[in-house]
Amino acid sequence: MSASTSQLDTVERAAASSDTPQPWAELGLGEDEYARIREILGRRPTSAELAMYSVMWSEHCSYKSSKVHLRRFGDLPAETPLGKQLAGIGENAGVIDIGQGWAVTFKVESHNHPSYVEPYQGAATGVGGIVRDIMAMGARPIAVMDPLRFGAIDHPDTQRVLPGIVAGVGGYGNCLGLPNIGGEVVFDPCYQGNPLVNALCVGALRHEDLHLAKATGTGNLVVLFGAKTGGDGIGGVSVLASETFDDEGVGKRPAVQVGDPFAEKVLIECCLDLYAAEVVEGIQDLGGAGLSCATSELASAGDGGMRVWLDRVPLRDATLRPEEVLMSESQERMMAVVTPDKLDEFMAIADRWDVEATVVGEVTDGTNLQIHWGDELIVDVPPRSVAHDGPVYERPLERPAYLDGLQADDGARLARPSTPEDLKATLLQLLASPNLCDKSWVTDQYDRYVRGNTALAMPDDAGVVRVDEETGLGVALSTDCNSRFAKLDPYAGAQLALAESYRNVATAGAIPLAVSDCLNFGSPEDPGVMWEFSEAVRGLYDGCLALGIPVTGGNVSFYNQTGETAIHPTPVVAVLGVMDDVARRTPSGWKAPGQMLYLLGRTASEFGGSTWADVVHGHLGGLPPAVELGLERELGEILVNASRDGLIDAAHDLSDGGLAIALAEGTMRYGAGARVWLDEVCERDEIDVFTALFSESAARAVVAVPRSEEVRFTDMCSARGFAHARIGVVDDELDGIELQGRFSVTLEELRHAHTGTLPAAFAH
Amino acid sequence: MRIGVVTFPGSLDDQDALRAVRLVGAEAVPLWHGDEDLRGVDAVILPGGFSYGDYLRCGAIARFAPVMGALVPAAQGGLPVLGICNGFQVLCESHLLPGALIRNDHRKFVCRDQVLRVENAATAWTSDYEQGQEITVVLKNGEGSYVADERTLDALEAEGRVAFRYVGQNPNGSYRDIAGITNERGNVVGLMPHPEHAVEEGYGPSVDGLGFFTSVLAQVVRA
Amino acid sequence: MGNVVVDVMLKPEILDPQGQAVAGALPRLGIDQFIDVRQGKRFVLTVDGEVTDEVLAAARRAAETLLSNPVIEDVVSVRAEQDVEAVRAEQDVEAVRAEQDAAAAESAR
Amino acid sequence: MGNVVVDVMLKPEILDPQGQAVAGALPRLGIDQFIDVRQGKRFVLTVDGEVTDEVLAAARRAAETLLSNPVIEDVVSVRAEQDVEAVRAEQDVEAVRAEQDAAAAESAR
Ligand SMILES: Nc1ncnc2c1ncn2[C@@H]1O[C@H](COP(=O)(O)OP(=O)(O)O)[C@@H](O)[C@H]1O
Ligand SMILES: [Mg+2]
Repeated sequence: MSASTSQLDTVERAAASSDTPQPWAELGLGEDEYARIREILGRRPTSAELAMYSVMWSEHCSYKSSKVHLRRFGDLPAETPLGKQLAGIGENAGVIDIGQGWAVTFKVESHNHPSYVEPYQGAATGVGGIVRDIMAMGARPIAVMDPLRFGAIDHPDTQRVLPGIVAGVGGYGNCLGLPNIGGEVVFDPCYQGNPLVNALCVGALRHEDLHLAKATGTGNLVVLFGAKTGGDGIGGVSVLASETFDDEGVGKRPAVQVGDPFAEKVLIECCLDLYAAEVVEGIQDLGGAGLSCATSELASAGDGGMRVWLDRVPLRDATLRPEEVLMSESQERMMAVVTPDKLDEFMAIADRWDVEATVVGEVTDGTNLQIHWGDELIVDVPPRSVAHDGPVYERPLERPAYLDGLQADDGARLARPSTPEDLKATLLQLLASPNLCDKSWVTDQYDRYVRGNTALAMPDDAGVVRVDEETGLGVALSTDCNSRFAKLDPYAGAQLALAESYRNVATAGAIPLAVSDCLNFGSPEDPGVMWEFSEAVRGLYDGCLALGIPVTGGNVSFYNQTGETAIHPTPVVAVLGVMDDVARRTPSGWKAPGQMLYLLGRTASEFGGSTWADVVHGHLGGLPPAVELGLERELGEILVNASRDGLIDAAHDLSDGGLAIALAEGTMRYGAGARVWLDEVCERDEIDVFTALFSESAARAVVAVPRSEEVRFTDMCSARGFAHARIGVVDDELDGIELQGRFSVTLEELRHAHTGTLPAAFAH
Repeated sequence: MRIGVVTFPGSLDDQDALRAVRLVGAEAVPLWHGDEDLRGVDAVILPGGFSYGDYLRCGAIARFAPVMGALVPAAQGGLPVLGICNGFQVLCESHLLPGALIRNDHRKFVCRDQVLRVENAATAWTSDYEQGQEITVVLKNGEGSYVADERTLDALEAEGRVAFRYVGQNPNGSYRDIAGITNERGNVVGLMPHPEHAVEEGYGPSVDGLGFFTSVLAQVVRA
Repeated sequence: MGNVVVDVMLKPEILDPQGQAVAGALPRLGIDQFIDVRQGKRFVLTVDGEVTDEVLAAARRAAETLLSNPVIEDVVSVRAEQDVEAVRAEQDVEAVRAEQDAAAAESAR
Repeated sequence: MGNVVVDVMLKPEILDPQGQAVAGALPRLGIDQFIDVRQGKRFVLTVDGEVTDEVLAAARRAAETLLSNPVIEDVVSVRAEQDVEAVRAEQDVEAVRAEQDAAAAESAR
C-alpha cells in the first residue's frame, strides 16, 4: 500500500499522545460527545476512529434527536392483521408475512439535501440507496415509488431542480428494471430551496430467504463486493485530511455521489444468486457513512468482534487516506459475511456477474472492531458504541406561538362560489392547479411495466404488483402526506396522512397491513420544530394503534429549512396492503354504463388547509378535517370486502379537492361520463352543494356498483351502519359530467384543464 | 418448439419475454450473453433493458457479446430473431437491421400505451396479424427515435420492410413514424415497443402482443 | 501515462435533439450569437506509457468499431492528448495565434 | 460561418460509469492497451460570421453555465474550430510534428 505509515494516526500513537488537539467540532461533534468517545476508549480516538464516531453519531445516522420519540413505535404490537412481523424497526427494513410462505419488505427514505445540490444524481442515488436496503433483507426488489415535494411551480428553484430530480428517479429506477408504481408530486412555496426527494422500495422474498445484517461465527470472512471505493461524499471528513494533506488534495474530494444503476442491477442479480446458493451468513448494504457504518453495524449486531484490513479495499482513487476509505459513500457496494468453506462458491457467483469481490476482514472472538491499514492498527473500538449506543437527546419542545393565530384564522370569511357557473369554474381551476393536475409529464418518464407484474399504477390510488405468478398474490402501496394539514396540526396531520394512505390501499382492494414513514422536518434544535415532530410521531402512533397496523420502519430527515424558516412538517406515510389475487384489484375509474355511483361517508364543511382555500384564496388557516380512524377502518373493510365479493367495479378515494375532483378523475380515467345528483347528500349532511363538492372530510370514497350487485352492496353498508348514498350513474353516452340542476362539464373541458399545467411549466 | 431469450448484463425484460413464450405454449429457453451457444433453439428474442448500462450507445457493447457470435450467422441463415427495444438496438448495431436508434426528440424517457399499425403481416413474427391491423402495446424507452438515411428509408418503404408504424402522435421523432422494421427475408424483426408487456389480462394495456409469439410458433411448426 | 483523445459527432444529416435543446436554451440565458449547436462525444483513452503509433492505431480501431456507429456518427479525430494540449492552453483565437507565432519562432531557431 | 468547440469532461474524481463500460468492452475486442477510459461531451457552437473574441466569450459563458455542471464537470477547453482543425487534419503524432515543423518554417520566413 502506498500510504506512508509514518503519517498514520495509529492506536498506539493515539494512546501515547493524549493531548494532541483534534478537530471534533469541525466534524460536528459536541464537546460532551468528544469527551464521551475518550471515555469509551480510555484514550483519545485516532483520526479514523474520530471520523467514524463523528459520522455514526451524526443526526443522519444516529437519530439522536428523534430516538426518544421514535421509541413509541416499538410499543405498537409487532403484528399485522395477518400475523407476526418477521423483522421490524432496527433492521434495514421491516419484513412482514403476506401468507403462502411469502414475505415482503418495504421502506421509505429521504435524499433531500443531495438532490438540491445535484438534482439528477441526488435523486438517482436516493433510489439506489433504498433499493440496497431492501436487497440486504434477502429480498428481490419489485417496485419503487417516489414521493416528491417542490417549491412553487413557477419558482426558478423548482424549474432548476424538478426536471433533474424526475430524470434521476427515472434514470436510475428504469435502468434497474424496477417498475415505478406511484408517488407524489406536490408544490408548495415552503419547499423552495429545500425540495424533498423521498424514495420507497418494496421487495419480496420467501420466508426462508430472510437475511439479517449481523456478523457471527468466529473465523467467518467479511467480503466487500460491488463497485470500487472512490472519494464520493466525504466532503465532511476533509478536515481530518487537512492535517496531513495539502489543501489541493482535499478540495478535490467531491461531496456529490454519482450513481451507476447498471452496476446496481448486476449487484441485485448477483445477490439473489448468492442467496439462492445459500452462501451468505449475514449481509449489509453500504449507504451513508459507507464502510464505517457497515462494519460497525455488522459487528455490533453479531456476537463477537471483527478484524478488517482496510488497505485491501479496492480503490478507484489510489490517493485516498484510510479515514476517507472508511467514510466514502461510493454507491453500489454490499458487504457479506461468508463461511470460509463457501468462499469459493461465493467468488464464482460474483465472477459470473462480473462483480468485484474482496475479502476485507474476518469475524473474531474478541469484543472489538479492529481496523488495520497495512501493519498498523488504526481503529480499535467496541462496535456497539459506534453503531447503536450513540448519544440520545431530549431536545426541548415548545408549541409554536403562531399556531393559535393560524388555527383561529379559519377561513369562514373566504368567498364561496354559489352560481352554477362559479362552481364549474372552481372545479376547472382546481383541476388545473399544480397539486391536482395530471402528473403524467412526470410519471411517463418512469417505466411502470417492467417485470410484467404491475396491476395498478399511476394515476390510480395505489400501486399494485403481483408477487406470486402462480396465485396472483400481491401487494398494494400508497404514500401520502398533506403538509398543509400537518402545518395546522401536526398530530392530526400525521393521522390524516396515515388515513389517506390506508384508504388508498383499501380502495384498490387490498387489506392494509403495515406502515413505513419518512418524517421530513426542519431543525431539531428549534423547539417549535421538535414539538411538531413529537406531535406527528404521537399522531402516527395513536393512529396505527387505532387501525391495528404496525410501523415497520422509516426514516427521519431533519434540517429541511432555508435560513430560519422550516418546511411544513411533512410526515410522509406509506401503507402496504395485501391481496390474494391482484387481478381482482379495483381501478379508480368507471367504464360500464348503468353502474351506480355511491358516495361512502359523510361530508362536513371542512376547508381548513383545503386545496380550495389554497388555490382560490391563497389561504392557509383553521383546523384540518376531523380524523376518525374507526370510520376509516370500517370504510376500508367495506372497500376490501366489496372488491373481494365483486360488488364494485371501480373505487376512488376522496382527498385533496374533495368529491368534485374524485368524480372528475373517475370520469377522465376511461372517458365514460357520469350523471350526478347531490341533493340527498346535501340534505342528509346539512351542507350546500359547494361543500358537498369541495370539502375535504376524511373517511370517504366514491364507488361504482354494478346494478346487479346494488342490493348486496347497500345491505353490506347498512349492516355496518356506514353512511352511503346513491349520487349518480355511469353513462357512456354522456360527454363528461352532468351535475343535475347545476352544471355540465365535457370530457374535453376536464381534460384540457387537467393535462395542460405541467407541460406548460416544464416542457421547454 | 424452443424459443430462446438472451440475458445480457443489464437486460430487464428477459423474464417478461420468457413468460410470453410460455404463455403461448412454447418452451422458454434462457440464453446467456457469455455463451457462444444458442442451445438448439428454434427462434431467439433479444429482450429490452439497458445492456451494459447502455452507456456508450444503446446496444453497442452487447453487439460484441459471445452469444452474438453465434446469433448473427444463424439470423443470416434464416433463424427467426425478434429484437424488442434494447434488442432492436442490438440488431441495428450488429447491422442485422439497417439504421439506428437515437435519443428521443423530446430528450426524455417515455413510458406509455402506444397504438401501432402492423404494416407487414408476412414476417416470422407478425403472420398472425392482419395487414394494417392496429394494436396497443407498451412503449418505454429513452433512445427510441429510428433514423436512417433517405436512401435506406426509401428502400425500406419500397420493399415493405417497415413492419410497424406509430399511430397518432409520433412519440419520439422516429423518421417516417417507424416503430419497427424487418430484414429482406422477414425472419429478423426489430421494434421499439414491447409486445411482451401486452400478453396477460390485467397486467398491461391489452393482450395484443400475443400475436408475435403465436406467429413465430406457427412459422416454426410450418418450417 | 499518455492519453489519446477520440472525438465523435453525429453526422450532419442526423437530427441532434440534445444539440437543439442547447441551442434553444442559450437565448434564454442572453446568449444569442449561436445559430446552431451540435453535441458529440469525447473519449479520453489512457495508456500506461507513451502514445506510440501502435497505441494510436488501436485507438483508431476502437473509434471505428466501438466508440462510433458509422450509420449515424463520424469519428472527427483521434490524436494524442499532447497535441490537443498544445491548443487547449489557449483561451482565444488571438492568444492561439500569438502562441503559434512564438512556437514558430522557437522552432525556427 | 465559424464554429466554437467546447469540451466538457467529468471531474477526474467523479465516477464515470460510461467510460468504465467502454473500458470493460475494449479488451473483448482485443484492444487491451488502455488502462482507463473517460467519456465526456463535445459541443460545436456555430456562429453566422467569424469567431471573434466576443463570440468566444459568449461560448465560454455558455460552457460555464449551461454546457457543464460545475458540481461534477470541468470545461476542458473552449476554442475556435479553426484552431482545432489545425490539429485535426493530422492522423498521428509524427504527422503532427512534421506539420508543426512545416508551419514553423513557414511562419519563420
Ligand atoms: N412522483 C411520482 N411518481 C410516481 N407516481 C406518482 C408521482 N406523483 C404522483 N404519482 C401518481 O399519480 C397519481 C395521482 O397522484 P395523487 O393525486 O397524489 O394521488 P392520491 O391523491 O390518490 O394520493 C397516483 O397514482 C400517484 O401514485
Ligand atoms: Mg387517492
